[in-house]
Amino acid sequence: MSFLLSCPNCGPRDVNEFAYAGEVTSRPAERPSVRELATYVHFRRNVAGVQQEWWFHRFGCETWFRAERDTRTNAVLATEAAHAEPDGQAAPAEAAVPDVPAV
Amino acid sequence: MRLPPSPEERIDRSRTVTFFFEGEPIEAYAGDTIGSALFAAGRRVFSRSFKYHRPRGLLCCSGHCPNCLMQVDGAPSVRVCTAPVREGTRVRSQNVLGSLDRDLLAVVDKVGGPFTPVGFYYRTMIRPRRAWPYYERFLRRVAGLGTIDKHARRSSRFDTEHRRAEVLVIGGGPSGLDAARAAARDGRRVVLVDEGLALDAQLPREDGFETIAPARAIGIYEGGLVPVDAGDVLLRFRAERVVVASGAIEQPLLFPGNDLVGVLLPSAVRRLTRLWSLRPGERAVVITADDRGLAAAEDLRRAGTSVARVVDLRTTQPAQMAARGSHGRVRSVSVDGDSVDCDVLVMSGGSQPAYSLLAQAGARVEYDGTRGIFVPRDLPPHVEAVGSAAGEGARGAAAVPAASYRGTESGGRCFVCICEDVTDKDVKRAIAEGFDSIELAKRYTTVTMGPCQGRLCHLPSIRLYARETRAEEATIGTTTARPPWAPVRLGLLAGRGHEPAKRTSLHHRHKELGAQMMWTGEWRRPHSYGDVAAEVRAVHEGVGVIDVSTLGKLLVSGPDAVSFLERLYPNRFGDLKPGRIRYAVLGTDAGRIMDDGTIGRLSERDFYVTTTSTGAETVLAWFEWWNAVWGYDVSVDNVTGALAALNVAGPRSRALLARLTELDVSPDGFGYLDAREARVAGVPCLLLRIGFVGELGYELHFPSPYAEYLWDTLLERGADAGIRPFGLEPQRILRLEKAHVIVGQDTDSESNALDANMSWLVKFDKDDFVGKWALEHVRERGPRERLVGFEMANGTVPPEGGQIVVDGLPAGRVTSARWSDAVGKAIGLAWVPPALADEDSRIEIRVDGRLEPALVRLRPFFDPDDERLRA
Amino acid sequence: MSRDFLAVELAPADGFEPRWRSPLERALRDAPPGIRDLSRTGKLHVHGDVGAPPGVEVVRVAPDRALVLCAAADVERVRGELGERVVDMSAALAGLEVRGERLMRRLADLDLDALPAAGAVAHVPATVLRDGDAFRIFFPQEYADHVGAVVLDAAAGLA
Amino acid sequence: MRDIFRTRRMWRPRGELKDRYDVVIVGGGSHGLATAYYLAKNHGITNVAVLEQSYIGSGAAGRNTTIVRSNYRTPEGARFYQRSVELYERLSRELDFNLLFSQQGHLTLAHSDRALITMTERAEVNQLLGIDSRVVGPPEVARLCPELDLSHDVTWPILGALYHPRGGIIRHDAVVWGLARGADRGGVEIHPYTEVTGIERSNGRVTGVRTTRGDIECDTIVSATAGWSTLVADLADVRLPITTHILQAFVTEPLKPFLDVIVVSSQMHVYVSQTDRGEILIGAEIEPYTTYRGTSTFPFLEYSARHVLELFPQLENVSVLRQWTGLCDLSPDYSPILGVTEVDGFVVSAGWGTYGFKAAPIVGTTLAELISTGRTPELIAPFTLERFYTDTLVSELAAAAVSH
Repeated sequence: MSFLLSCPNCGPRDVNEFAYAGEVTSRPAERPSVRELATYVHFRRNVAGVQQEWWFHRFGCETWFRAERDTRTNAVLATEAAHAEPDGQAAPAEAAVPDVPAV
Repeated sequence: MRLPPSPEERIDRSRTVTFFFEGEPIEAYAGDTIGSALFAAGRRVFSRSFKYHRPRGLLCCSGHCPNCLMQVDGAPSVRVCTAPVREGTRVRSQNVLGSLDRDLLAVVDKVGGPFTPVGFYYRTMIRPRRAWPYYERFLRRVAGLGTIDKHARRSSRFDTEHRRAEVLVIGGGPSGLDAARAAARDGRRVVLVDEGLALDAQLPREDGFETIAPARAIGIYEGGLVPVDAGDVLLRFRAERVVVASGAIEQPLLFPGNDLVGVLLPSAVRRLTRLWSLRPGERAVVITADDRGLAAAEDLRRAGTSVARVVDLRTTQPAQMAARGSHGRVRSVSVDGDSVDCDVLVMSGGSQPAYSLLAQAGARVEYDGTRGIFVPRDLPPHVEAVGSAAGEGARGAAAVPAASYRGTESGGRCFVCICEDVTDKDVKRAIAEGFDSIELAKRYTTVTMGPCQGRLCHLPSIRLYARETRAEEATIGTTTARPPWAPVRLGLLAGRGHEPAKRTSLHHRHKELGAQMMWTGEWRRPHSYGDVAAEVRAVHEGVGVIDVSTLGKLLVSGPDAVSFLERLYPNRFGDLKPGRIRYAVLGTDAGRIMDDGTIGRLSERDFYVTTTSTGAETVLAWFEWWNAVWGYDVSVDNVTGALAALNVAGPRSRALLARLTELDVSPDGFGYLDAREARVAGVPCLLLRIGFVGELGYELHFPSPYAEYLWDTLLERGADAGIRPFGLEPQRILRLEKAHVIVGQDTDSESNALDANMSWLVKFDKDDFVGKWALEHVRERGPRERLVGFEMANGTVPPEGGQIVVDGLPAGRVTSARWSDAVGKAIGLAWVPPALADEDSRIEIRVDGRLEPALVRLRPFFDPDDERLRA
Repeated sequence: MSRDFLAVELAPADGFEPRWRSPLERALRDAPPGIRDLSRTGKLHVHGDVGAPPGVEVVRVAPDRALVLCAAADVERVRGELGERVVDMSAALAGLEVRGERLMRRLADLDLDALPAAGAVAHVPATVLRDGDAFRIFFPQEYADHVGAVVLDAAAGLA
Repeated sequence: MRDIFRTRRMWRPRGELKDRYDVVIVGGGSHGLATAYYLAKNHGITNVAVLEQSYIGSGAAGRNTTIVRSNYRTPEGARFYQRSVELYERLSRELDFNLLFSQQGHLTLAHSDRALITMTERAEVNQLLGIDSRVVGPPEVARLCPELDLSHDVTWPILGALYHPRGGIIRHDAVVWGLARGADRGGVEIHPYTEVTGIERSNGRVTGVRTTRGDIECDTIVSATAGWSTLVADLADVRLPITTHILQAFVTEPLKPFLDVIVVSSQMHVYVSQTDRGEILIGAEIEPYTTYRGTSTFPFLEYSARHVLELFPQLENVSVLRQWTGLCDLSPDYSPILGVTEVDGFVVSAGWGTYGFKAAPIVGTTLAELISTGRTPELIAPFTLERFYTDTLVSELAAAAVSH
């Protein structure tokens, strides 16, 4: 794809410079049941609309940031450098960083 | 035969160019296209149609239609009407059995024609089932157009260039030039690209903006990306604003015989007569819905073609109209029963804005009923349309009902789509069969799916469709315009084709030593140096050295380093003393194994983390990701390439090392799982006493620019000890003898540390670590499969990937297997059902279709008590 | 332990004379004029706020991270001056200089008017600096053969 | 033969919606239509409506790259797709409609010894289940596809391949039309341009659907909506572990056929076949980010072209004619989610990733059986939604780099 993402450090770049890591999810605060754990690990909202998501600027500054993107249009409404949430409210997804071909 | 010279003509009569058509030399003038030169040489049939093999001649002379596709210097389907002549070029016809003028497959038109209505192949050759493959083979023989040389290599040079423009103007006609000038006046950085097909107007080179021609925009993609085909260079433009001035495309009329050779669009007349001083024929009829046809009549007269009749559809509405031909060439036209002999028939159904680029960019396309054309609407931001591309001045044949003309004679076919040989009857039949949406009809009839990409058939087919379904064109919708705007060669898209590859600092040394190289992710590594068994033996008996520079290497530093690593890994690190090393496995919150490596503590707050060869970037990103959330005070640096790494292993490795360093390498001074910093042969090294290959050994990590020096020094100074470089294959055997796991080979995306027999490193008493909950659940429910060692009862080496079979069904799999000289057996690792995971359990492994017995082994096959490793 | 094992600039010791070799040495052997090997440049990763000691160039990659460039001989000194959170990346990154905007445009989809910047060059992650018509490119040294080949090939296409 | 010359309607024109159907199928693609067809044919259940938001076959069914094969990694998957291939082999005659199924063989190339291990595993599993599938070396690859570049001075030399002789391509539109005609003749109603906007429930079971053309009562709803699965499931408050991605493909100008076998390289994210029309059809991996925007991208063309020319350098001067995009719904283990959900009467066929089209007939027969008998057929029992809650995944992931 060739839509542009605005990296908080590097500015607008082709999406192929980044690794996508899914929706921002919530890690359980305490030990989850099997079902709760499965929900956290496997289930995403997959909205047709605006979602909060993780991106990693793989070919640039190598930092993580969050983007607000409309999945119907790929319009990126906002990007924001990741900030710490020590209580772990937002958690990395299960998937490893996918293999994206560079531009 | 050329007309007398004119000031307008594009040919240079003082310079001749010779090329070859079907092996025969053809003389042309500089400035000719292959098409104009062939026409000048008397050629009228330029191609044979896709399905019926009907003769086809020049139609548009603008690079739009499929009628002049030929093989040029081996490249299939070149539009010769716009391809400049070059000395020595070899041109051949395509899709012909015999010659263009006598194509044996034309029998399809005579015999097969009536027998091959739209969709016929869906209804035939269903029974008997065995007949279908033969029929299909025949179909595949006659399908397609051009041919390629099956054994050709890449031979052309294509480059890719990244460009930027504030304003990119596509199309150098009057509107495009105006737009470019205006934007340049506003101080914008403007680039104008033009296809150079508007051969009649020389594009002015102007100050104020850059002009690139001939160059064709491939599409307008997301993010303002407009790739441009500039011949042998792909220009990838990033534009802030794109102005589309792509003009309009002349449309054909639908009547029987509308595909005969000699039927021309006005642009063909204009170019043949004016640019190349050619007379299209002797006697012409013009049927037109706009002024273009009238202008063509004028061009014809000036070229000495008599114009027998002009039918202006704006004032005359004939009830009947048909062209009749012989041998595929137009001979007469009858209008309302009045037949006129002619060898040229100019048809002009108006012009349709060339909106494809705009539609691909996201514009909506709407039917304008008053003008009978589709116009672009709701353009996306930063994209605009000017001139006839926007609909200005463009006019279709609104008043002319599509395909309303029935010939008086039978047999004349009216083509809606000349690329795919689709007639009006085909479209009508499709509708009658229930293909009652335009997209379904397109898929069924294949209208618009041919080489013209709908340029000449989209509008007529929709108008015909509307008429037949008694619907308004505006309510029918359109078929989707798909990129690219014009066919673009794979070679140009591919560019130079370099794929990134990683090489260690010793790559060239390995090659010099005759190593067979293999891939490990992006890395190239030596498989072996030619004698696997000897390399294994060297490690067991003397000393060997392997390049392990591909290991990922991360420095994790900071006051929170311990907390950070303890939360990422199931292991504990708080009790790891500086100068000590621990094996560690990284997992996900689903409990799955992600990567493994060793973690050495350099100081209170500094850790040296190694990863698998393919894991460095992933693990680095993983670390950074979690810390983006946790916010620990640590920094992570990827020093993979900064450090080369060698594993010097074997009973004589200590003695060799002692010659090169002042470090105390005695068993007491430098024990198993210790880390030390010292100079080796003068190079500062981090030395790790670890033993993946199972013998006494040292990993030396040191600045990569000294890799060749240290490698050479080791080989030189170790020569008398019999040192041998060893590759990955011997390493695999050595580690398998120790039942050491390779993450990613012995484990997969579903494996967890407990089932993989690594429970000893999982510290459930820690508050939290990534994957803890999942592993707790795994512990509670018990294993579903287990990773175990096995030895074959009879010495056969099973295939890696081979199956453990229970009751005739797959029940587990072999992940590693080798013959071991040291053990004297075929050994391996496998995932087996828990019930078969005990020492001495008998399992059966499928080898070459037979079941071979094996025994489960839970301890290392070689040196089970690690005496050699810890020596 | 001190991380001295990352230090590239060595004095001969213990009777050994370690030989430094550039990762680009082979790849650029037949390089045309205008393409220079800069691999021996001193390169440091700095975390946190970065001052700028004399004689260094600072490329801020992220608010809390920078690539600092200096002469090879100055690495030790600069490392000392930049404080604790510094990693010597001199050996990790290869470097080369190319001349001409056109050549650079065949290597990277970067805005050449907005350098220095980090981005993909020849499909690998890199940091690019500009001095007039000259561009300095620093990238992981394990890609040296690849990047060298791409650069020479691109230059040949323009020759 | 007479049929060639007679113009017969394929299906009845769209009529008015009735107030009530026994079964409402959401999605007029290959799965929805197959389910409708087999409900009528095998079980006599004909009070069925297929609702399609656009024209039939407008989604994944009409955009896929038409490959049919059964050489999967897991026994569950291989067994399931094997049944599907068998059904496909009979389907032309059954539907009396030539689906142009061309079983010319399927070659998955190995460029590394790790890939060879995965292929061996697949071949061994396949052979145990009676599927013709085997690992072949470079000489055999050269015999099967002499046009491939087997030289060693390329980025990714070919070390071997997984060969699956019964793999092939089939005309995707014909499958849709044949099934639609069969369903229509069986009495099922097909309603194109009818979008579902709500799912009515009472006491934990479905009672009806709301559509843009009116409300319908029903006992069973089947969602067979490829990329839109989670949006439809959301209407029933059923969560699916699915993300939606685009998958792209392109065709070249038609060439005289020279390539009979299907060639797949997962390492290079590319697969190549030649259609009966002569076009070279090239597909890739899904894009890694989620999106519902089905626009084609240019980098896809670039890297696919680069990789195709590594395999087939002789295609250098062949031109790309048309590229397109479809939506895929991807499950965590790359296996489908098939059958009942926690809402009674809400049945899904989802999470197919890039494999859905291959499974159309077997999905149709098994879902029809499930609806008719109320029991989950054994063949699809491993693919329930519940498996994600019990951590009993059916992982095709290890073979996932090889998705076609």
